[in-house]
Amino acid sequence: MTENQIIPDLRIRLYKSMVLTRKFEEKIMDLSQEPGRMPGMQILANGQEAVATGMVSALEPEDVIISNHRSHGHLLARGADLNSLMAEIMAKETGVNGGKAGTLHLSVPDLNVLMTSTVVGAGPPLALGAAFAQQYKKTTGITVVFFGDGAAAEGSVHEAMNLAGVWKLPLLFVCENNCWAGAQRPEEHCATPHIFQRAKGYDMPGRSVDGNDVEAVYNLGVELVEYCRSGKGPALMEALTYRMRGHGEQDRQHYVDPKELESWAAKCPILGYRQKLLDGGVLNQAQIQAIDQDAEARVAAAAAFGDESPYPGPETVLTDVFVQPPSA
Amino acid sequence: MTENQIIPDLRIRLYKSMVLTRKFEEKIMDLSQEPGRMPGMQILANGQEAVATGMVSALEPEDVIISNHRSHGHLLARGADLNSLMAEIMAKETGVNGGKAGTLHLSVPDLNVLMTSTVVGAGPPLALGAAFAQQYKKTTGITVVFFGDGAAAEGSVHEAMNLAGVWKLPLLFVCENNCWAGAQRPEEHCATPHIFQRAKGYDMPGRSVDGNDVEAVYNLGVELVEYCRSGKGPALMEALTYRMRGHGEQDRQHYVDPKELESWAAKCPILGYRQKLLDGGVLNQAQIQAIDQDAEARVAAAAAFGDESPYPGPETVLTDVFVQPPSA
Amino acid sequence: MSEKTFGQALNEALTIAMEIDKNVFIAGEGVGVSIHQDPNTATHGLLEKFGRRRVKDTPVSEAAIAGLALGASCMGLRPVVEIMFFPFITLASDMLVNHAGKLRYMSGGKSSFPLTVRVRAGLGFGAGSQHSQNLESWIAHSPGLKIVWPATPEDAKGLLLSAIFDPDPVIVVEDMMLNQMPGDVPTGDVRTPLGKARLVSPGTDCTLVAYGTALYTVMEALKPLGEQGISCEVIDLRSLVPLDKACILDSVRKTGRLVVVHEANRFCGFGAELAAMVADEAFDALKGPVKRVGAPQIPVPTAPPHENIFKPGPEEVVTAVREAMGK
Amino acid sequence: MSEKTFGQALNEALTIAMEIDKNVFIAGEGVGVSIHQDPNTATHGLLEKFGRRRVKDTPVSEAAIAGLALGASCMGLRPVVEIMFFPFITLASDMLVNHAGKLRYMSGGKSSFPLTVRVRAGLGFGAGSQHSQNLESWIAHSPGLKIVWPATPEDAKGLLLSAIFDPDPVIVVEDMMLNQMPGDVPTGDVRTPLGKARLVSPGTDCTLVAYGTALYTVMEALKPLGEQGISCEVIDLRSLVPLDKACILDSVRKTGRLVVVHEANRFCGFGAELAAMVADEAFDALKGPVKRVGAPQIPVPTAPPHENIFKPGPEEVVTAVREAMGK
Ligand SMILES: Cc1ncc(C[n+]2csc(CCOP(=O)(O)OP(=O)(O)O)c2C)c(N)n1
Ligand SMILES: Cc1ncc(C[n+]2csc(CCOP(=O)(O)OP(=O)(O)O)c2C)c(N)n1
Ligand SMILES: [Mg+2]
Ligand SMILES: [Mg+2]
Repeated sequence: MTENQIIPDLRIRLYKSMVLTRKFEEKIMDLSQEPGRMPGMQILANGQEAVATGMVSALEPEDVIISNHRSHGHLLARGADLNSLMAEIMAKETGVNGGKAGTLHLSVPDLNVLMTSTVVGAGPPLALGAAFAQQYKKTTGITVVFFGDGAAAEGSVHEAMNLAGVWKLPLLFVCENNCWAGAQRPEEHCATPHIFQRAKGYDMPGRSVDGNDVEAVYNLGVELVEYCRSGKGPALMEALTYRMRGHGEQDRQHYVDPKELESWAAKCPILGYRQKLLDGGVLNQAQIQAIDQDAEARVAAAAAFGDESPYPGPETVLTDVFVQPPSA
Repeated sequence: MTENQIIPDLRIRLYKSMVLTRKFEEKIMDLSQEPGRMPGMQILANGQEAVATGMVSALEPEDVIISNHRSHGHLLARGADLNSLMAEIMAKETGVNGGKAGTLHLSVPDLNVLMTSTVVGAGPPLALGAAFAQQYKKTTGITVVFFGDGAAAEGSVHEAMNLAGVWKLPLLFVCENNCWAGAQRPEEHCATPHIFQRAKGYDMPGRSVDGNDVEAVYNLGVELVEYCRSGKGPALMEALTYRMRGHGEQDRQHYVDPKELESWAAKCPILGYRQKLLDGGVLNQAQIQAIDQDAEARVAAAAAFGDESPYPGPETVLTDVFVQPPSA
Repeated sequence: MSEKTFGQALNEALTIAMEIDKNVFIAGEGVGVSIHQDPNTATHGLLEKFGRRRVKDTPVSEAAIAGLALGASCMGLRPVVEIMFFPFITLASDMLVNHAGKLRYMSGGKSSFPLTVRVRAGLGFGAGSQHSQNLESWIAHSPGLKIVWPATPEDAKGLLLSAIFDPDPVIVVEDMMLNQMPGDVPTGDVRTPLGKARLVSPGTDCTLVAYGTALYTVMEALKPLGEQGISCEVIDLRSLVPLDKACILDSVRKTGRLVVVHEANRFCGFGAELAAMVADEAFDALKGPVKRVGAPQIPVPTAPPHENIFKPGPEEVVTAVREAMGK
Repeated sequence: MSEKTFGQALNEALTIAMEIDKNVFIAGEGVGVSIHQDPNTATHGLLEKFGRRRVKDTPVSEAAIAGLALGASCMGLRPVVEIMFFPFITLASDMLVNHAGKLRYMSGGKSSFPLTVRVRAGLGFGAGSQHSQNLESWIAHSPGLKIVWPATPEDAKGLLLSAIFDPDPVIVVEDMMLNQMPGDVPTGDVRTPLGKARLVSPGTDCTLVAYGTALYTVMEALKPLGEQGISCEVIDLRSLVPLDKACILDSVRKTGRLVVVHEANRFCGFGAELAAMVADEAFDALKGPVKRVGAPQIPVPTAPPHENIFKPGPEEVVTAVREAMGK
C-alpha cells in the first residue's frame, strides 16, 4: 500500500471527517459550559481526530468497531447519524440508544460499532469475542478495538492479546497513545516507551505511526486490516498523538506544561492536512470554507435536535434489562 | 558469576535439597493412594526439583518468596521444617498453619515464604507489594515469585510486571515452564514460545535457563538476584522443565505422549546431577546412599508425625479470620 | 426417560445444544482436553464429537473467557463458557457485572448477549477457600444477569438447555458434589423453564427453601423433623434470577414459617433476600421467626472436620425449623 | 473542632495517618497528580506534602493496586489504596476476596493484612452504570473483610483513621456526593470506632437504618413523617462489617418496625441482611412488615430523570414507613 493509492476523493473524505469531528466536539465543549445541558462526563478526542478518521476509513462496512470512553471520533468517522448521536450524548430519548447510553457508552450496532465500554481496558476482551465470531462464521470481517496508552496496563488487554495471538483472530488492536492517562504520563504507568513492541510477545506484528498524520494512519490501517483479514492473525497499531483538552471537560490541565500544549497545537492534524490539501491543489480556500460551514450547519442542527428532544420518560427506565424479562 | 563459584559444599547442598524434595513428594504420592489420608488436591513438582532448589538456594534469608500451587519444593529448599510441613499438607493441627492451609496454601512467614496462592497468576501482584515494601523500607531484600507457563496468560501477571518495571522494584519473576497448564500445551495457551521474551515490554531483563540443570538455575538465579538487589529493577527468569506426574495426583496423564514422558525422564534433574557429582568426585556411592537414607528417614518421620497429629478441633474453626474480631 | 448422572445430564444438554444450533460453541480451561477422563464431567467427549472449531480450550484467562462470550454473543453466537471454580468468577466479574449485565440496557435494547457461563461450585473436596466459595448472591445482586442452580440430573439438563437458548446472559452453577448422582432424565431437547421453582414435597408447618446440594441436606432433615411431628414443605428453588416469588410466598402464606438453607456464607447470602422478601410481603402470615441456615462468616476451611462444621448439616436444619416453630 | 467539608476531613485523616506513622503510604490512579484541583478531594496536596516515595500514582491496574496493598501490608506497611469508582472493584475482587479476606485465615493467623482500600461511590453525576454501582453487599458477604461507610465529615475522618490503623483489611466507601458537605470535625487524631452505629435521632414508632448519602434521604423524610404523627428512630450504620447488631436490634425491639434504606440495588442488597436478621432475632418484637428502600433491579441509568427514579427518594421512605405501620 503506497501513498499514491489515496485518491483525491478519499483525501477530501478524510479531511471532511476530521473537520466534522472537531466541530462536533467543539459544540459539546460549548454546551458543557452551560450547567445541566450535558449530563455526565464529557470526554473529547480533540487533537486525536486523525487516528479515528484514518483508522475507521480503512475499514469495510462489515468490520466491527469496539470503542472506549473517547469514542465520538470513531462513531463520526463511521458515518453515525449526527442528530441521534448528539441527542444520545445529551441522554435524550431520540438518542441512538434512547438516552440510556449517554456520552460514555454509545453504540450503533447497525453500523457495527458494536459496543463501547468506559471500563478502561475492557474493550479488548469484548473485541476478542467479536473477532472470534467472525472467524467462527468464516466471514471476511475483522474487528478493530480502540484503547489508550493507560489501558495498556490493564490485565484484560494482555489476556485479549494473548488469546488473539494463540487463536490467530482477525483482530486489530489500536492503541491511541495520547501521552496521558488521566494526569499520568506514560513513563509513570507504562514500563515500555513503545507499547507496539509488546506485540512480539503475542506473536503479532506491532507498528507505530504518527497519529496526527491522517494518511499515515490510513495507510498503516489498510495494511494491518489487510493482514488481519487475510487470516494471519491479530495486529497492533500504536498511534502517537495528543489529548489537547485534558482528560475531560472538567480538567483544567493544571499539570500540563503549556509549552507542550503549544508544540502539539502546532502539529494539529487538521490544520496540517488542510495545508497539504491546499498545497497539493486537492482543495481550494472556497472549498475549505464550504466544508467548515457544512460541518457547522450539521452540528448546529444536531445540537438543536438534541435540545428539542425530551429526556426519556419513566416508562422506559425499567425496560431493556433483559430480552426476556421474568414473567412475574 | 561463573560455574567455578559453586563450591563442592554447595553442590552437596543442592543435591541434598533435590533428593529431599523428591522423597518428600514421593511420600505424598504413596499416602494419596489411601483414601482420606491426604485431603485436598495433591499437586506435586516431581521433575521440577532443580528449579525450586536452584532458585531458592540463590537467595538470602531476608529475601521473600511468594509461591503457587506447586509449592513443596520452594518450601523445602528454604529449609522449612519437614514435620510441620507434612502435617499441614495433611491439614493437621500441628501443621505449620494449624491445619488451615492444607497442601495448597502453605506459608511460612518466619522463613519469609510469605504467601502462597492457588489462584493462578495471583502471586505476581502479591509479590509486587512485598517488593514495594522492601524498596520503601530501603532493605536489601528482594522478592521472588514463582508462577507457571499457564499463569503467564493471566492479566494479573501483566499488571504486576508492568508496575514492577515502572517502579523498578526488586522483584524476580520466575516462570516455571513445565510444558503444561492442566492438560493444555504452551502453544494452546501462550502466544509466544518464549515467555522470557516478554520481559522487554516491561523494561526488564528476561532470561531462559535449562530448568533441569540445578547449577544453571542457581547461577542464573544468583545473577538475577544480584541485578534486582542492586536496585536496577525487576527481572524475569524462565526455567524450562517438565511436570512428570501430571497436573495433580488424580491426573492419569491420558493426554500425554509416553515418549515425551520417557524423554524427560531421561533428563531427570536428580539422576543427571548425581552422575555429575559422582563423576566429579564430589560424592561417592556410599555418600549418595547415605543422603537417600537420611532423606527417607526424615520424610518417614514427618509422615509419622503428621499421621499421629490430630485434625484441628472445632475451637479453631472460627479463629484467625481477623486480628481484631468484632467485639460482639 | 433414562437414568443418567448429573454430570452426564449436563453433558447431554451440551451435546443437544450443539447438535441443534451450530451457533453454540463451548470454551474454557480444559473443556476440550481435560486432566480428567470422567464421563460425569459436563464437557467429556465433546471435543471428539464436535471438533476444535466448536470446543475451545483457552488459556488461564478468566476475563478473556468472559469477554469472548460477550463479544461472540453480541455477534449472534451462543457461547457456553466455563469458569472452573466459583471463586475465580471474581476474575471475570468486571466482564459479567459491568458488561454482560449492563451493555444491553445501555444500548437501549439494541444489543443482546445470549451467553451462558457454567461455573463449578461446591465444597467438600478439601481444596480450601480459594477453590470453594459460593458467590450466587453477588450474581443475583447484579442487574441484567440470570442465575440458576440445578439440584437433579433432570434439571441439570433442563436448566442448562434453557440457559443456552435464553436470549440473556445466564450463569449456571454446577454443584460438583452432585456430579456422580444418578437420576431419571427425559430424552431429547426437554427444557426446565427459568424462573420456576419446584415443590419437592408438600407440608403444612414450615416452608424449607434450598437449592443445589443444600436440597439434600434439607431432605435428610425431613425424617427427624417428621418424627418430631413437624411437617415441612420443601421447595427446590432451581432459579435464583428470575425468582419464583409466588411459589415461596404462597407456601409461606400456607405454613406461616420459612427456613432458607444454602452452603454459602449466611451473612449477606441469597437467603437474606428470601428472608427479607417474606418478612415484608408475607409478614401477616408469619407465625415465627424467619430462619436462615448457611455457613458461618469464615473462609471455607481445609481440614475435613473444619470443612464439616462449615457445611450446614441436617441437624442445623432441624434446629432452625424448631426455632421457627418456637420450640 | 473546626468546620471542614467531608472531602477535607478525609484529607485530614490521610495527613494525620501519614504524619504519625511512616509506614503509611497511599497509592492509586491519580492520588498524587490528579486531573482535579479540588481541595475537597481526599488526596489533594498529599504529594506536595509527603513526596513521591509515599504518594504513589499507579498505572490503571486495579488488580496490581490491590496486590500492592496486600503484599506491602503483609510486610508491615499500612497501605491506603484507592479504587477510583466502585464498579472497578470487580477488577480487584480476586485480590480482595480471595486473598485479603482469606490469606490470614489460611496462614493459621500467622499473617495479617492491615490495608485500607478507599473506594469512591455514588450516583447522581450522570456517568452511568459503569461508574456507579454500589457493591457493599459483595464485600460484606466476603469473610475477612471489613467495610465502613461514613455519612458525616466527622466520621469520614474518624472512620478512615480507624481503618488505616486497624490490623485487618478495611474497605472505606467514600460517597462522592458528600464530598463538598461541611460539618464540624474534631481536631487531631480522633477516631470513630469500627462497629459502632450512631443513633441520629430517637423515635418510637419505626426504626430507620441508613448509611452514606441515603442517611440524608431518610432525614428529609422525617419532616413529612412527623407531620403524619409518626416518630422515627434514625440509625446511621457507619460500619457494615463489623455490624452493630445490638444497636439495630435494641431499636427494633423498642419501635417494633424496621425500614432499611440504601442506594444500592435492593435485591440481595445489604438491606436484605438487616431485614433478615431482624425477622429472625427480633421477630417477637415486630409489629409490621420489614421494609427495604433501595434501587430497582436495573443498572444505574444515565439520563437525569432516569437516574432520579433509580435513586431512592424521601417519598419512598415515607411510603415504606407507612407500610411498616400498616397504613
Ligand atoms: C478500570 C478503570 N479504571 C479507572 C478508570 C478511570 N479512568 C477513566 S479514563 C482513565 C485514563 C485512561 O487513559 P488512556 O487509556 O490512556 O485513555 P485516554 O483517556 O488517554 O484516552 C482512567 C484512569 C476507568 N474508567 N476504568
Ligand atoms: C485463576 C485460576 N484459574 C484456574 C485455576 C485452575 N488451575 C489450577 S493449576 C492450573 C494450570 C496452571 O498452569 P501453570 O501456571 O503452567 O502451572 P503448573 O500447574 O503447570 O505448575 C489451572 C488452570 C486456578 N487455580 N486459578
Ligand atoms: Mg491516554
Ligand atoms: Mg505449567
